[in-house]
Amino acid sequence: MRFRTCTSPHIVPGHSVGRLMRQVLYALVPGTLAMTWFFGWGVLVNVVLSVLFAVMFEALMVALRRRPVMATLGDSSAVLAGWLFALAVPPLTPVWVLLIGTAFAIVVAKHLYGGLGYNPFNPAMVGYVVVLVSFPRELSLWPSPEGIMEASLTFWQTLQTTLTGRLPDGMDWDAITRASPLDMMRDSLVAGQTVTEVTRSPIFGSFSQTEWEWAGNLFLLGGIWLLYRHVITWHIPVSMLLSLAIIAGVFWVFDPDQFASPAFHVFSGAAIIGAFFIATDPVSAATTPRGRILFGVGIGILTYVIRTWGGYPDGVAFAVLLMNMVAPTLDHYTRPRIFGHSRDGHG
Amino acid sequence: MITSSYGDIIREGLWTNNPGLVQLLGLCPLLAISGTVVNALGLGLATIATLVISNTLVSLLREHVRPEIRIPVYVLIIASAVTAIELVMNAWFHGLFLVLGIFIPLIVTNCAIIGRAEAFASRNSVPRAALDGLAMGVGFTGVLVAIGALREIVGQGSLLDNAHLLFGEWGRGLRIEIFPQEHGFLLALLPPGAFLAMGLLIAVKNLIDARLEARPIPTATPEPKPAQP
Amino acid sequence: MARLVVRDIVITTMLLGLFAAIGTGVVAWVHSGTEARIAENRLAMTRMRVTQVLEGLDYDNDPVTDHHRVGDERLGGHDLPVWLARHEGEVVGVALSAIAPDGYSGDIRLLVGIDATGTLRGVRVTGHRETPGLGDDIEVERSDWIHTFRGRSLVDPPIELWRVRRDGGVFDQFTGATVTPRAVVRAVRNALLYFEEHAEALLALPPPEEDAVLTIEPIMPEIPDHLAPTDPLPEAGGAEESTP
Amino acid sequence: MEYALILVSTILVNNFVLVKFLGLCPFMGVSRKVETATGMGLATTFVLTLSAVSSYVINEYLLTPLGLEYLRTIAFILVIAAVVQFTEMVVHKTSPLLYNVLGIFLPLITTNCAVLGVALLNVQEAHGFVESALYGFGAAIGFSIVLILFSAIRERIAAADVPVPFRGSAIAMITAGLMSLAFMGFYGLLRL
Amino acid sequence: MQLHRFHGGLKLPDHKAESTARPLLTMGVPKFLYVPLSQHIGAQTECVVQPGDRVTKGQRIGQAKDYICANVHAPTSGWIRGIVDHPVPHPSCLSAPCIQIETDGHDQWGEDRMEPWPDWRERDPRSLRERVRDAGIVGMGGAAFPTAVKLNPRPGKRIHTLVVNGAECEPYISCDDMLMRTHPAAILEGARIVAHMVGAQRVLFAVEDNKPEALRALTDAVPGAERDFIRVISIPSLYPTGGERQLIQVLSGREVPSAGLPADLGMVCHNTGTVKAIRDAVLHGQPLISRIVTVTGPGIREPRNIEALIGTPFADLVEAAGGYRPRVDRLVMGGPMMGFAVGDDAVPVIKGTNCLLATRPEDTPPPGPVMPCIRCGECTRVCPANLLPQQLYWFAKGKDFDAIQDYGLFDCIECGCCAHVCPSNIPLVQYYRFAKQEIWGREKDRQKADLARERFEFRQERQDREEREKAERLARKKAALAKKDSEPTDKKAAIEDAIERARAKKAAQATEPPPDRERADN
Amino acid sequence: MLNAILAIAGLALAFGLILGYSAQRFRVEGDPIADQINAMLPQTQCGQCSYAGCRPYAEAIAAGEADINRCPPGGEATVLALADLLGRDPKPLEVEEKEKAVAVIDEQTCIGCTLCIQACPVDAIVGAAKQMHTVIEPECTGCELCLEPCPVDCIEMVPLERGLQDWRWTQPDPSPIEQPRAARRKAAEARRESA
Ligand SMILES: Cc1cc2nc3c(=O)[nH]c(=O)nc-3n(C[C@H](O)[C@H](O)[C@H](O)COP(=O)(O)O)c2cc1C
Ligand SMILES: Cc1cc2nc3c(=O)[nH]c(=O)nc-3n(C[C@H](O)[C@H](O)[C@H](O)COP(=O)(O)O)c2cc1C
Ligand SMILES: Cc1cc2nc3c(=O)[nH]c(=O)nc-3n(C[C@H](O)[C@H](O)[C@H](O)COP(=O)(O)O)c2cc1C
Ligand SMILES: Cc1cc2nc3c(=O)[nH]c(=O)nc-3n(C[C@H](O)[C@H](O)[C@H](O)CO)c2cc1C
Ligand code: SF4
Ligand code: SF4
Ligand code: SF4
Ligand code: SF4
Ligand code: FES
Repeated sequence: MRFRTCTSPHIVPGHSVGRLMRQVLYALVPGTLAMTWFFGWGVLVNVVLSVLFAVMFEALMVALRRRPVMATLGDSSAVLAGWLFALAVPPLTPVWVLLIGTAFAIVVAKHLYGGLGYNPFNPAMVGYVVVLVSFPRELSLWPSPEGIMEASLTFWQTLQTTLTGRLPDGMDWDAITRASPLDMMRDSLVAGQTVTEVTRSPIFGSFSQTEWEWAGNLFLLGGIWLLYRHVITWHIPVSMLLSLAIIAGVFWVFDPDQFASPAFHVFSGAAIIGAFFIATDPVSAATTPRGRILFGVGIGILTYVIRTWGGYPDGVAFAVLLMNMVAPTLDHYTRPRIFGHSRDGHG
Repeated sequence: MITSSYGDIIREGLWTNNPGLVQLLGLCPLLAISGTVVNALGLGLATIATLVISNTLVSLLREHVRPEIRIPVYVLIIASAVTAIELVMNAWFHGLFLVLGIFIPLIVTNCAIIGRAEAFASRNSVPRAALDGLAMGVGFTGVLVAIGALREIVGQGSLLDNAHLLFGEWGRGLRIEIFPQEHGFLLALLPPGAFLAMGLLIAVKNLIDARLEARPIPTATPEPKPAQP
Repeated sequence: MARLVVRDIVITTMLLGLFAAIGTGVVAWVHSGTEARIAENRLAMTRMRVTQVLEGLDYDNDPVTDHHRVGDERLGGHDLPVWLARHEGEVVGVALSAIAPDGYSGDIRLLVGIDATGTLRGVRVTGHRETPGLGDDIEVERSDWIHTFRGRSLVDPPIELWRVRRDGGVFDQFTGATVTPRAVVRAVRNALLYFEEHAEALLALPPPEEDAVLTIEPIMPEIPDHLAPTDPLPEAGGAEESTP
Repeated sequence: MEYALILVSTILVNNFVLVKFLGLCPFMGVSRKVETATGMGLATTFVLTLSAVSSYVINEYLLTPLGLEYLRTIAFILVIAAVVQFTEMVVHKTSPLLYNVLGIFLPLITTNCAVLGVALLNVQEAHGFVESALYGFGAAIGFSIVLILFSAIRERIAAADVPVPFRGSAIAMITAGLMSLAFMGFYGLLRL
Repeated sequence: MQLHRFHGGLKLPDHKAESTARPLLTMGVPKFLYVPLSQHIGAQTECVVQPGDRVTKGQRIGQAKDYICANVHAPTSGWIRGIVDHPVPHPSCLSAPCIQIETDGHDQWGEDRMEPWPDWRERDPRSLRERVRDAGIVGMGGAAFPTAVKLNPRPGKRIHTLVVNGAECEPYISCDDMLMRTHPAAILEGARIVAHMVGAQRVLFAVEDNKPEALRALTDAVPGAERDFIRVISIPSLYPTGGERQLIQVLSGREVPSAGLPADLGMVCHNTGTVKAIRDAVLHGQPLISRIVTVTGPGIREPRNIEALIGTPFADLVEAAGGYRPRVDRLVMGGPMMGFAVGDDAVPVIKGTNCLLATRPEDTPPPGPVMPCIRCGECTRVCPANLLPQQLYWFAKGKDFDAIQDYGLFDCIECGCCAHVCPSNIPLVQYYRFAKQEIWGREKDRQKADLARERFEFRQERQDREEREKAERLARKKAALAKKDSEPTDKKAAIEDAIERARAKKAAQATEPPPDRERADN
Repeated sequence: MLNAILAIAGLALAFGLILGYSAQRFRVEGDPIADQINAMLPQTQCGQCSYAGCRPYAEAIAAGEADINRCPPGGEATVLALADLLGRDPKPLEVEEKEKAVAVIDEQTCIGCTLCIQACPVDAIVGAAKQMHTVIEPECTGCELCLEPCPVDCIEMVPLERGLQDWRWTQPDPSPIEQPRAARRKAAEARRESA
């Protein structure tokens, strides 16, 4: 009797890249819904459009390279990249900004390197940074959270705004947008106010009370679920948040008027979603355990530096890209000690 | 070294061994000064002049230079040529001179120039060397202008902006507006845009080469040179 | 150790020296032919800028050769150059350098042209690091916003309205960017205040001595400072002077 | 503090390669392997610092007193070429080991724009002696760091499934572009 | 006893109960046996019988001709029918020389049977080792490395501990379990013999805690007085805790150096089956001619352990285990993690065959499509050698063989943990096997190239010399035979030269005219 | 102007002196690169690279005159190794890699002309005039240089036999999503055929 030959192992564990990615997508749902609740339909419109574009570009590139389109789309990584990109840009971002951002994310950052698994840089963050430096005006218009917004947009108005890039008649950007807490902190500190003065503004609240922080908490929940499901390991999120908190704490203790508190840094902007969903992108992060810790620490510190002294209010995206750049070198120098080798790495 | 025909020299400089796209030399000005077509053209012309002068002189003097001072002598020749050109530009194209800034003196270290002096001019006769300088220079300028055009169009929606810096007052009329500046894609003008444009251009060249090669007529491709002198 | 052949060394040395001498000779010759024009070019650039901010003013001197250095809190710096425009010896306008310290990303440098009555003749941004595409609309090349200062003075609008609209003033901010215009408006206002306080002294500044030629070394833009800088005006403190 | 700022500025904010566009040819040319990149970085650091200092001396004590500023380019490049060639000869003879590590890169350094660039920028920014040396050193460190990071990325890309027209230098350029994009994050840092 | 743990590892469902539920079965003698000449690591043995010879049970039919090699014996009595190329258990599915024996059913020992040594304690270790070598014993834990080599003392290394490896960590396999349950005393006796041979003061008998019966049987079999000498240790079940290096780390907390052997730590490790085989050889003079094989898997009707003669075709074993279930499409020799699929069930049992695993498509559905590595690091987490499997894969794929060695390719024990957890379904281990062999191959090529260069340079030198000599000779000739005018053509000259040279070498040859071209043209 | 010339020429003189002196003081001979390259070539000495053997080819590469992808016996491995050494981009081999083979002389036909002996660059053929010749298999590099001179065409290249001992694992196929459609189809066909 003859048999099929194939290589070991001969038991099938039943996991796949697609499943991994879909778990990350599930984990994003609560946070995304919370953001929609607080910032209006724009969030959802962003997500849907960006995912659509991302999948479209992915299919286009794969088809251009004469590779199997459906098999590639099945891994859901384009959906994830599109989704994360959408969460990074403000709601009500014009559709062409979404288009350009996803194009850079999927075409340039991902497929020019060969697609899934080969990109040295985080695609979603490349897309976001490209639009951020190219269209800073559109990217700095964050609608005020619903609670303190003077006017709110219906779903159709939101869609219309996104598609045309113009607000419905009678509305004014200056009326519905407002600097995000990080922006506000930065602007006001530049203008000579102290941290305490800034935090008296209505969008600031103590721990977990404002909308921003609620969204952050729900992303945190998703992140913890991912940890529990072994989709991500603790190294990056923990080291990133810890280092951010520590460096913020040091400066804060040093001068609480000039430097915001660690809690503020950890819970505003993209810190939480960055720690659990973005910095953990396995493809572009470091891959050795020690490398991952250093990777997280690097992101934490760079985020703080860019937020505090840099030209852009939130540093997470840049910090992630900068550390992506360092990741291969980190991997090179943080190889674990191989079994049976002495400490210096040679047996 | 096998002496190549004049046709080969031209083809090499313009395409097969283009200093910018193939040898990857002279990248600094190529990326720094390609924000607009006019800047690109200005620097390109200065580079062509330097290349022709330095190639000619190096070829003239090639027998008299000893190895231990070869590089200093070439560098001296190039530096003198560049300084002279710099002074002339400062006097007659002052606006452009200011825009190009440090990159005019830096033509001295444009690797393409010393590379040609070493690799070609020091082994070939004067007319060949001069032609090679011209071809390489034009090839270089071509790439420079191509990137300049790409970045200018995408970045600020115009072509030949500020042409007066190069052509005098009548040049102001040369500006072509494709779309209003505020719709420009800023990335193209920023440093990353320069790299991306260059990468794109190289890919396009590779694509064209692949197409040419796929054509049935077998064309003898000359030996590609190593990327570094 | 190899035996040294002195002859070879001498030949090497002489050859290099010879090439250097010839090369330098050629360059020196070109230099002598271009020197005058280059000097003139330098003045012309500065002159152009000063002329722009003193637009419409009737003066008969060459402001470029008629400059002083001043410093004050209100101007945001010390040892800043000021150029004077004179009509028949009387100062009719000044081009003040001013620095707005509270831009979004650091200092914004301005050249503020004020005539003898305290009215703005023109304002230009000569250096900044604001966000490209957002804060840089203060450049004259990118938008007309900077022209809104022309003809304004401390009474037009009244001093409490010298703010951006969002802060209750009359000047436009840019959508999504308030910080930059706010800083510029404040700096221009401060320059006007400075002029008001020091008008007498400024208007009485003496004309330059006969041979006081201003040679400002043009700053070579380091790199296209993200957007190729088109402003060759010397920054305060960076200028070199040979005036005594 | 001021010296620290010079270092931070040259290494990160105004990185010579990614922001100022200087020294790109060796950046693209010698970045295929981490080891070679490290060698190049070391060699450049040595030469760059040395030539920054020597051109400062030449400028301060020869050119300026004689009013020969317009000859800067010639004088500087002469200094650089001589320093490089001399270093090469000495290293070649005295330490074959070091030569194997660094020597082959030395000739490339003459034509590294960053070296002449540093000399010229030092003059332009009116740096003093220590500042000049630090500026040169910082620039070289910034150059070396990105060179090594870049080479590690390129080693990884070498096994990637890059579309054919982009293989080789095209994807390297794109990568440099994305690195430069990441460096935009430092834009506006140090409000100088 | 304080246990330690090694990095990584996997908890796998053990699937051992299927085969241990039925008692051990001793198979009858099949009609034909195919005994491969190469069943172990090392050189092939030399066949010492002729077709048509009659052989008796235990007769040596294959002779080791190298240090790392093992004798082969006739598993039963019968006639040699040929030295044939027969499929062998090997991942290549290739055939290899096998001795085909037609059995006579008498199972008769010959006179040359080795003498039993019940008095082994009186014998010196040297002669005992000789016995092990004669008996053709190889490691039965999977690697099939000649045991005598492992037992040889290494200069400067004193062995203080013998580790008997009863971990049997791979799922499905239960042959050692069965052996321990049924023959605990024999195994312990074997352990005493080996300890005596290597001079160990301590025997650590490690058994995974998922085999309580075996543990109990062994513990009960150790006499109270020996409790300090032989310690039966229950270790946590974690794949691949049975790997030699992992096991030693679990027991001692120390790591066997990368390029070293357990002997560097004063330890030596043997499989239970090996130890039992040594005991049989010493006490009964029985060479290694049979072994226990687990026949199991969802594709087998009655999974069980079978004691079978070496050379028994797999098909016969399956038959004895109730035959295949329908739709079986994969037959694996070894466990599911490290075993390889064979292409044909005609292949015979060899000394290293511990398990036959038959599966159907529904048990091992083809894994999802292979995707690119997403660097998730799962493989790193489970790798017992603490390697970076994803980097190894990356380099193997890019054929960067310097880097891959730098990253420790040769420390990989091919346990398959990494491939098992990879969400991208990359056949990682196969990449490593490929890379290892490619590196060995290249090393060989390089040696060959060096040899060629030497020969080439030597030849050039010789030619130069001859050229010179010829020139001189020609000058002399010309002077002497100036009257001859006909100039030889180039070709002729060349041939003449050759002949000349040949003559120079072999002076005995007579001068002949060049060979007849006409004849050559036909 | 005189100032200028004197200053720069003086500088140049100083450097010239230093360089001229050190050029002699620190002279080194030899070209280690060519040696390193030669060590990487397979030493088949077949001349398929269009050079007269491996060493000349190595020298040509070192001088920058030849590309690194011209040695078919070395195959992809050599190209990669050379690319690594020289820091160039690896390129596909100019000619296809051949299966490793050795020459076998048909001893019945051989007339003993010794022509092949002279052609063999590594002295892998033995025999004497008018006697049949044989190839020493382990020493044959498979260069095929002996085929052409044989007047009776009695030499044949026989692929090296691959027994169990020489059997090697192959590199697994790349992921199907990394293969263009055409390649996938071909692979599927090959699989079907082998099944
Ligand atoms: C990337 C980025 C760059 C910015 N750059 C500037 C700038 O250069 N100038 C400025 O006034 N505001 C800039 N802002 C916006 C400020 O953070 C702040 O939101 C704004 O000035 C507040 O004005 P608003 O109240 O009109 O929104 C930037 C915002 C972002 C996100
Ligand atoms: C190539 C090779 C050489 C070996 N040489 C020796 C040796 O000289 N002495 C020794 O005691 N064991 C030697 N061994 C045996 C190993 O130590 C080990 O016991 C054997 O490979 C089985 O281990 P495993 O099944 O864990 O892989 C060798 C193994 C191999 C594969
Ligand atoms: C991953 C792996 C798992 C192994 N598992 C076992 C095992 O469960 N039982 C065993 O006896 N040998 C196992 N071995 C083989 C041992 O490493 C070692 O070779 C053996 O115990 C040495 O004894 P032997 O020479 O008598 O076979 C395994 C080897 C590897 C590489
Ligand atoms: C935990 C996790 C986090 C991820 N984060 C990102 C991300 O931040 N950006 C992104 O583009 N893709 C992300 N991905 C998806 C995927 O890895 C990514 O598209 C690849 O970089 C494409 O090659 C993530 C995937 C996982 C499993
Ligand atoms: S488990 Fe697979 S996908 Fe994950 S890092 Fe390892 S090889 Fe890559
Ligand atoms: S097969 Fe090798 S690399 Fe993979 S887990 Fe086992 S030891 Fe590690
Ligand atoms: S092709 Fe290769 S093996 Fe043949 S001679 Fe040239 S270098 Fe040697
Ligand atoms: S026998 Fe023939 S093929 Fe073999 S090395 Fe000699 S000449 Fe080459
Ligand atoms: S042009 Fe700058 S290094 Fe070559």
